[in-house]
Amino acid sequence: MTAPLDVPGAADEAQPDAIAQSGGVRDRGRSLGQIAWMRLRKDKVAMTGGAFVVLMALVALFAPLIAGLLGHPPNQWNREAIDPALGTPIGAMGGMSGEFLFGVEPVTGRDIFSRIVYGARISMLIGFLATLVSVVLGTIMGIIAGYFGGWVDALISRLMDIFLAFPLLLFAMALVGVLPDSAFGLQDNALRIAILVFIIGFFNWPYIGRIIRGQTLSLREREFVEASRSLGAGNLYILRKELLPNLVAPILVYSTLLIPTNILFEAALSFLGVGVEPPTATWGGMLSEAVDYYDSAPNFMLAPGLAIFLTVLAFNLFGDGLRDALDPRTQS
Amino acid sequence: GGGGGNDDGGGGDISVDDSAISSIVDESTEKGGTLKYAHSDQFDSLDPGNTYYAANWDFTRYYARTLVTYPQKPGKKGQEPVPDLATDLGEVSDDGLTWTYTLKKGLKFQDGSDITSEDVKYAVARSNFAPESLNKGPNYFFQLLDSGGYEGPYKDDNLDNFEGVTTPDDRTIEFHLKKPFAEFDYLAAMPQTAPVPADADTGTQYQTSVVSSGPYRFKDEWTPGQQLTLVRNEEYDPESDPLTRNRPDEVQVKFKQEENDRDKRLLNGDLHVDVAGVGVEASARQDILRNDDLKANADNPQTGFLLYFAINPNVAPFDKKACREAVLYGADKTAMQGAWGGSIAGDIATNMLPPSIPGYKDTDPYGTEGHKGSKKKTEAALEECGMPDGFSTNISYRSDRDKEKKTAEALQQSLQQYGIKTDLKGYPAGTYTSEQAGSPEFVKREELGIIAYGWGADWPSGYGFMSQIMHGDSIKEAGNSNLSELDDPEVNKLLDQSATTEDPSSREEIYADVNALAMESATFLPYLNQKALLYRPEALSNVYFSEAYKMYDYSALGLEQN
Amino acid sequence: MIRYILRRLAAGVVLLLVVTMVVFAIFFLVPRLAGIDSDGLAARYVGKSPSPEAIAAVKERLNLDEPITVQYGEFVSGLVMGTEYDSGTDVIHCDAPCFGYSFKTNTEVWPQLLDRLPVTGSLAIGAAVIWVVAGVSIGVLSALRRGSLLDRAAMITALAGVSLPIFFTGLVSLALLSYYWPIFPPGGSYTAFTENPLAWAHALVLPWVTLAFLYAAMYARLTRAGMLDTMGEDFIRTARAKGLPERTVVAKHGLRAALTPIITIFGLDFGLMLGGAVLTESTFSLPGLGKFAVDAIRGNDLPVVLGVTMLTAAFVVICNLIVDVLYAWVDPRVRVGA
Amino acid sequence: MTDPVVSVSDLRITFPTLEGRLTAVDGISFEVPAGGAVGIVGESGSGKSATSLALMGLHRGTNARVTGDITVTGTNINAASDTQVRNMRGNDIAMVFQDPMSSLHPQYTIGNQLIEAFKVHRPGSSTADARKRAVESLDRVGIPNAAQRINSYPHEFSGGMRQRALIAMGLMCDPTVLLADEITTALDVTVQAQILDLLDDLRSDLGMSLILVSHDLAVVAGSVDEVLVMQTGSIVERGDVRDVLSAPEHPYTKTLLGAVPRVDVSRAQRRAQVRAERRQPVSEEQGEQAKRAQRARQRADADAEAQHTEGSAKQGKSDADAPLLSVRNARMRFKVRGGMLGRASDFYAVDDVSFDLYEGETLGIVGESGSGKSTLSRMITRLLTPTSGQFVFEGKDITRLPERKLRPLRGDIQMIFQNPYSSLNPRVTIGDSIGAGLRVQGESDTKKIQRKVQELLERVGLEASHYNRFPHAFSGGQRQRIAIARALILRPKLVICDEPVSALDVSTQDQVLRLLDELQDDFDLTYIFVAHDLAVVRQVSDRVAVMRKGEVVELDHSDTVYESPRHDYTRELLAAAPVLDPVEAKKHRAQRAELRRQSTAA
Ligand SMILES: Nc1ncnc2c1ncn2[C@@H]1O[C@H](COP(=O)(O)OP(=O)(O)OP(=O)(O)O)[C@@H](O)[C@H]1O
Ligand SMILES: Nc1ncnc2c1ncn2[C@@H]1O[C@H](COP(=O)(O)OP(=O)(O)OP(=O)(O)O)[C@@H](O)[C@H]1O
Ligand SMILES: [Mg+2]
Ligand SMILES: [Mg+2]
Repeated sequence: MTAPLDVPGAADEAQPDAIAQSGGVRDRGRSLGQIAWMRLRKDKVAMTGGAFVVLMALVALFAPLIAGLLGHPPNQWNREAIDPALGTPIGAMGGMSGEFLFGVEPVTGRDIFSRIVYGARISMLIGFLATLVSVVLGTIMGIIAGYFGGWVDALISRLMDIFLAFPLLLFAMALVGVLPDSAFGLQDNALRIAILVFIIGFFNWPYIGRIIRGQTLSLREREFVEASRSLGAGNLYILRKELLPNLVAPILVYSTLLIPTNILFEAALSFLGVGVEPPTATWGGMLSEAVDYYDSAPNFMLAPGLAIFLTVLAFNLFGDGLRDALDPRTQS
Repeated sequence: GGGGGNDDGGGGDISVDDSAISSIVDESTEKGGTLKYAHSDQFDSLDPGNTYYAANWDFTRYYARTLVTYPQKPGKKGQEPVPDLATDLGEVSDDGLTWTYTLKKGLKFQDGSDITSEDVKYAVARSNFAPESLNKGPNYFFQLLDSGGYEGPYKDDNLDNFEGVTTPDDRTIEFHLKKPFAEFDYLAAMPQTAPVPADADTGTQYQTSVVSSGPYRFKDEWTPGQQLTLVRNEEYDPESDPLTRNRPDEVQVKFKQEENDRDKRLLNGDLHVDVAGVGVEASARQDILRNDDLKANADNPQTGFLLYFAINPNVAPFDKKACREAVLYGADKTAMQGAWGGSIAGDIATNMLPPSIPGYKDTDPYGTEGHKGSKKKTEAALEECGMPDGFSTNISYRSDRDKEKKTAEALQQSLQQYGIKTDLKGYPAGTYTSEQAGSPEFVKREELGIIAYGWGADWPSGYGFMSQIMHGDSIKEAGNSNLSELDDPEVNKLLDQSATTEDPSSREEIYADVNALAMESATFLPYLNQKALLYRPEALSNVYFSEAYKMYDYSALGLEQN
Repeated sequence: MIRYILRRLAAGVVLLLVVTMVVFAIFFLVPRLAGIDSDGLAARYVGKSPSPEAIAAVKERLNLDEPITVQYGEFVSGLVMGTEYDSGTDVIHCDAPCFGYSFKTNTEVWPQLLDRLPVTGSLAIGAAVIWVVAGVSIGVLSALRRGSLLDRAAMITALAGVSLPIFFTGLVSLALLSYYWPIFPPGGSYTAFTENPLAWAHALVLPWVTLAFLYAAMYARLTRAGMLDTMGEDFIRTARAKGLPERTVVAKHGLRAALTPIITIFGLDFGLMLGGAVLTESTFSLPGLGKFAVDAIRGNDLPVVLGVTMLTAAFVVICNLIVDVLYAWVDPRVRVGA
Repeated sequence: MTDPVVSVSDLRITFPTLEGRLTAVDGISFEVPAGGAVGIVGESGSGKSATSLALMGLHRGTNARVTGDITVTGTNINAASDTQVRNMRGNDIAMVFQDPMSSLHPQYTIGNQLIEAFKVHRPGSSTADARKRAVESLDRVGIPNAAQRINSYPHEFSGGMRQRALIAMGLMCDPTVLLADEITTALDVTVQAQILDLLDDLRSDLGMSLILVSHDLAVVAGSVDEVLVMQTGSIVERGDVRDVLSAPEHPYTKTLLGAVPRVDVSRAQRRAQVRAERRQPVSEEQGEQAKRAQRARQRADADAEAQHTEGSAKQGKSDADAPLLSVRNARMRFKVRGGMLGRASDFYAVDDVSFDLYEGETLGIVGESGSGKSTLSRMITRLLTPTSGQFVFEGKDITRLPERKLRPLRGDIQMIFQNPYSSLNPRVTIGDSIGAGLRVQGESDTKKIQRKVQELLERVGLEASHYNRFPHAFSGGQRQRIAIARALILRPKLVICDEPVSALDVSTQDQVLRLLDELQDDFDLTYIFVAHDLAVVRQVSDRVAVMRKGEVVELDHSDTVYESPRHDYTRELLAAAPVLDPVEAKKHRAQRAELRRQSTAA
């Protein structure tokens, strides 16, 4: 039951002649990475996505600075911006103004801009770390399953099936509720984030695991593995030096495609109310609070919604571009 | 079509009609029609003996008559019990230990069989003495009745062993108390005294086929979660009833109606009543407050619910009174009111009794100007408590209650400026009282210094309101409601005393004193006397706000017949 | 073939058993490891302010004091043969398949699951039809007109589709098409098909489309990639060389090969969705399994969460089974191998 | 002479690529007379397939640009409408493709695919008719039990059967012209001969015209009247097949002919010829390469000298007559799952094989696909652990040596693999690939490794500066050189070459074979040379083993095997081998027909 996704690198040998003949002269001496980068650079859409990702990463990194320059502290209530009777922002467009770039939250009058900026931290942090967990776990399990085959493979594959048969979101929600409030020397949001990272990462590894397994399975049959063994190489050497370099491309591509999935997952959990503790701003959490004010303060809903959308889109665009760039089949 | 549309400026007049608070709107004697209720989730139980929600108590009056009940009158008069199944209010013995009721003649269940005193006894037995099965209702009878070691009808099917209630004859019921309790009639008004024929009882499943003693009965056997339909009970005799509660031909409840959707349908008349009775959500509130036509059909009564933060003196540094006072003085109550939705959502509370409860006095022991908190007083208190630069503590709240969460954030914000750093700790409402805030051990371990909570009276009296949250005896290991862990001998004594005081006005005095003492302890930060924004669609007749249930009196509702 | 199906069936049952074990462990073992004793666990089932008697009763009914293996055994036997939760004369019968008993609502879980299934089923089936039809046709068109304006537009829309959180698209569509312009009924207004098919469809249009948008996007991308691969295959050239009209080449030769792998993915997606489209149901307040579970989690009604999780897993396993069989049917190569 | 059925004039086909337009076919013209047979020959990439596709109008809708005139049975393909062209396909001109494995749709039965081909051109016909026709057609191409096999799926057919099925599909509508593009490349010699014979029969029976495309001159020799030789998109020589083969004019044709290995040339002859050529560089460019190799060789000789003196003491002790490798009763069993019941059954891929191999000699192993050649090779290198038997290398029993003890010995036995594309790791530089042997055997001095690798690179005819490149930057022939270098880095005594040249085209094949020959001399190597191509094996082997179904049916000096084969199977193989002389080829065909008649009679 391996996911029949189109995987870069799988068709490496599909058109060896075409590469050797048409691209051969030009590509002499360039590594595949360099070629990929050359291709990627030409892909304007992917580069835009990449640029946006970098921008968001910077925003997350320098959130205090940016919010300090352009907004108000993210958790500060600005009740002067709120109509005390209705609890809605004063002024048109949900209180958007030079002072509050994206307007203010109903009830509290908190600066939406600052909260978006700070929310980027949580989203990016959890997105990245959870992906790291998935990728590390998935790669190790996938490569072991694919390389050793037999009962090891059967065991790991069934394990992946089991993971895939679970309603992740429900499970994550239930687990967040079941776990204690402080553990592993962590507390509060640090613990929450750690738990979220772990859960999201842990439940997503089978996706990458299956891909890596499939790749390893086909790589294992390649003659260069036998060649390496006949030179006296051990399993570890083969795994590290022969297989892993071939898996870097899919790992990279699927990481960039998993990050947006994980960002969405975190947002969904926050939306369902099991994200980090308030008043820490998260995009999903903001969106869930905005539901009640869709007509009186549409900006409250649009700002986090678009933030999620654009960030995820940027990651996807970049990941797609990367896949194309690393895929030897895409020639033009 | 709407007036007052786009007044962005704020401060516009937002007061609503409110006429159903003080009078009966659209009084009429017409009968007929289908009255439609909506529930955003589902009833925890429709078993009159197994529920604790005011809405359910209000609603069960359709099919479960009790010994006494509340009259269909607006205002404070509606809080005074009147006999229902009983011929009169309870008759207390001289030692105050025996309360006696006599059933009216000719009362019948829906199957035509007679309602006997035995049925009432059985109802009390099952609802209070079998917590292994029916544990959702209050257990006042269990606490008060002198019942020996009776284990409930499911473990001991000989009802004679239940000595707390005796039935000398088919119409007489005697309650034997361990100690005097002056407000027993209020207990007799609880749905737990609605008669249940022993042979029809199916334990927890009884809610699917309650045997009616009132004007309506279940149309068919009911499955929880499915639509509930009540039809007229032919055996019901309106003559025996002090209330008029049989106006519509049919009563329907639809469950799992999404809140915003429910509100929309309420406003456009598709639905008649939100059965939970807590008012419309934010979005519909905006709609109503911006439209004069809608305002004319809206009421904004106090719900009798007092929202407060308990400050736990067992968590450092709140062991020092001055530190607690710093919080009381530092809190900006207007921000908290804002978090709940402004003045429509409630009036700022200044002490621990809701205004509708007898004994309420308008005092403000920790008052600050405009309720915004006082810099001077806070800093002085901090100085006194020995922490001039502030301290850190935690605020707990119910994570699935958005407004409570917002309020906690508001408190966090206002305390922050004085250096009082707080971390917010959210717990699921489902386990909040049973495991976290309601467990003193947990509170101490997790250092929950400030605990968000809210309280409403089980019956409209000072005792009904305060005993659970202020009496030292009510501190429990789990499921504790006395979150301040107040165990003041004076308070305990006064409360005990009130239970034996028969004169209502002297009871009121006692309640006022308890209130003052509780505030004095500086372990309560009351901030809001909650108000609900209720909407009554045009189609309804005989609408009024019941002070007993703190929502429209469902039993009185009728439909305009065109 | 029969043997193949039987083997897959056996594997499915084993998988389900393991799933029950894992679910069970999470709900009964993890809390214990986290330091909650059987009293605490029982208290969770009772709710509000539990009396010691109530806790004891729940403990008795759920055998919480027994070793976890015994509890698990009881649970599985309840699933297969039904069980009784008794305490005194108040006996609760729970017929097979007994998915547990919710002490919060005093009801068996299974009938409640059955009650919500039609909602989730309506949502899943309707959405699946839309997304498969839309996704596959867009994917095919894009692949055939690779590089064209249509291809670019479709793929950008597809990317947007997978990047938009469902709760956002759902909310925006509700705000616009239900509240601002009241074309569709607002969230939560589900009518059973048997009651009024028209109202049923009318209320489900927005959830269907919202949900289908996400999946259609994914399937369009998958189909496009698959089609691009297949249309480059030698057998397509052979088909053309036979003189077949392009329509036949695409539909009979290209599509069949391209869609085969998508069936597997569909099985998984659809199975999971039958167990509750959590976000969609929450956003549109549809009383389906997903919303049910979310509410149960919020209310700490663990038996319900357990029930939904199990049911979902069962759906996934069953759907996978069907898909495997289907796969063997559409791709003869699998029949011998596997 | 009648009108030509196909006439092509000034055909030019270009493809857009990253570097601009690539001209795959550069203004070629030719004609095919009715009932005539034309062969198109040229090395890989010379534009043969591009031309074939153009004849079918199959470049339509792709980014290829086709100019010039193509007329097939009176219709101008370039000018005709899509519908017209579609109607001609399969009807007037049918094409059989290069790769039988991938040219059939895996999800439809053979019958379905045949019937479809018929019905599309005979809209009125019933399914029963079409089915009858399909059975006939399958029968005609020699599929036994056609009426039943029509319901089989492609994967249930062997490669040869699939190729036949494809031909049957081409014949469904009795086309005027049949276009066969490298239809035998993937097949064994025996099957190849059968298919070619079949085409020949069909042509005379049905009066079709035939266009036979191949990179191997020997394949077309016996089957066509006229031959076109293509090089980089142009026709460099054309003419009657006999003339072209006996008196080639163009130098390219001559090289092509020269490179074709011949069964009838013995190893000694070949060696003599090669040595002579080695001393006398042919062209300027080749000269450069040869000079480089020369220099490298001298260095290597010096090295070897040094080693020799070191090792001579040890060598002196060993018995000169003792075999380097001795294999006794080797067997390899696989469990195969099959049948409806899915029960595993035993299957011997190598069955009781014994032989001795002496230092410095080359043992050739031939046999058709699946006969166990690769399995045997893997057993010798201990990539597979034999089920039973004994392998003694230099007097040491290595049959069951555990991996750890085996590791130091690994360097002595090396392997060169069949597929130069999959035997090199695409993500590892060739320098690292070659150096890996040194590294895993414990060498950690990167400088030293690099120096050794670069020396070796030069020795196999590449440049030291290639060290940091990735395999994708090399052609197939170059890659095989890299693979050879990797095998030699540990200075092995025994090198097993598992079909090292079968993936290469004739000219490259020739170069690689020469290199292997040189290296054997320079490094004192002992070879086991595995191939299915009889001619190649003969050229390099001292002794030859013929394998069939896991057994060695004949093992003798190569000249003996080729000139007086003892086993029937060997004779069959020899008869099937393509020969360059058309007259000879016709003779062989007759001989095969005779053999077949005998076997059917028996
Ligand atoms: N679709 C294409 N796009 C770009 N270049 C192509 C395409 N098809 C073929 N070519 C190039 O055109 C040239 C001729 O290819 P063609 O397939 O006709 O060679 P061939 O003679 O059939 O070779 P072989 O013996 O390997 O089959 C080659 O250089 C090839 O790389
Ligand atoms: N690991 C394996 N498991 C099962 N069968 C195998 C395995 N390896 C090889 N075989 C079978 O053993 C037989 C011999 O295979 P082998 O690869 O040795 O043939 P070969 O002579 O090298 O053929 P070719 O010329 O195609 O390379 C084949 O039928 C093959 O299918
Ligand atoms: Mg070709
Ligand atoms: Mg082989």
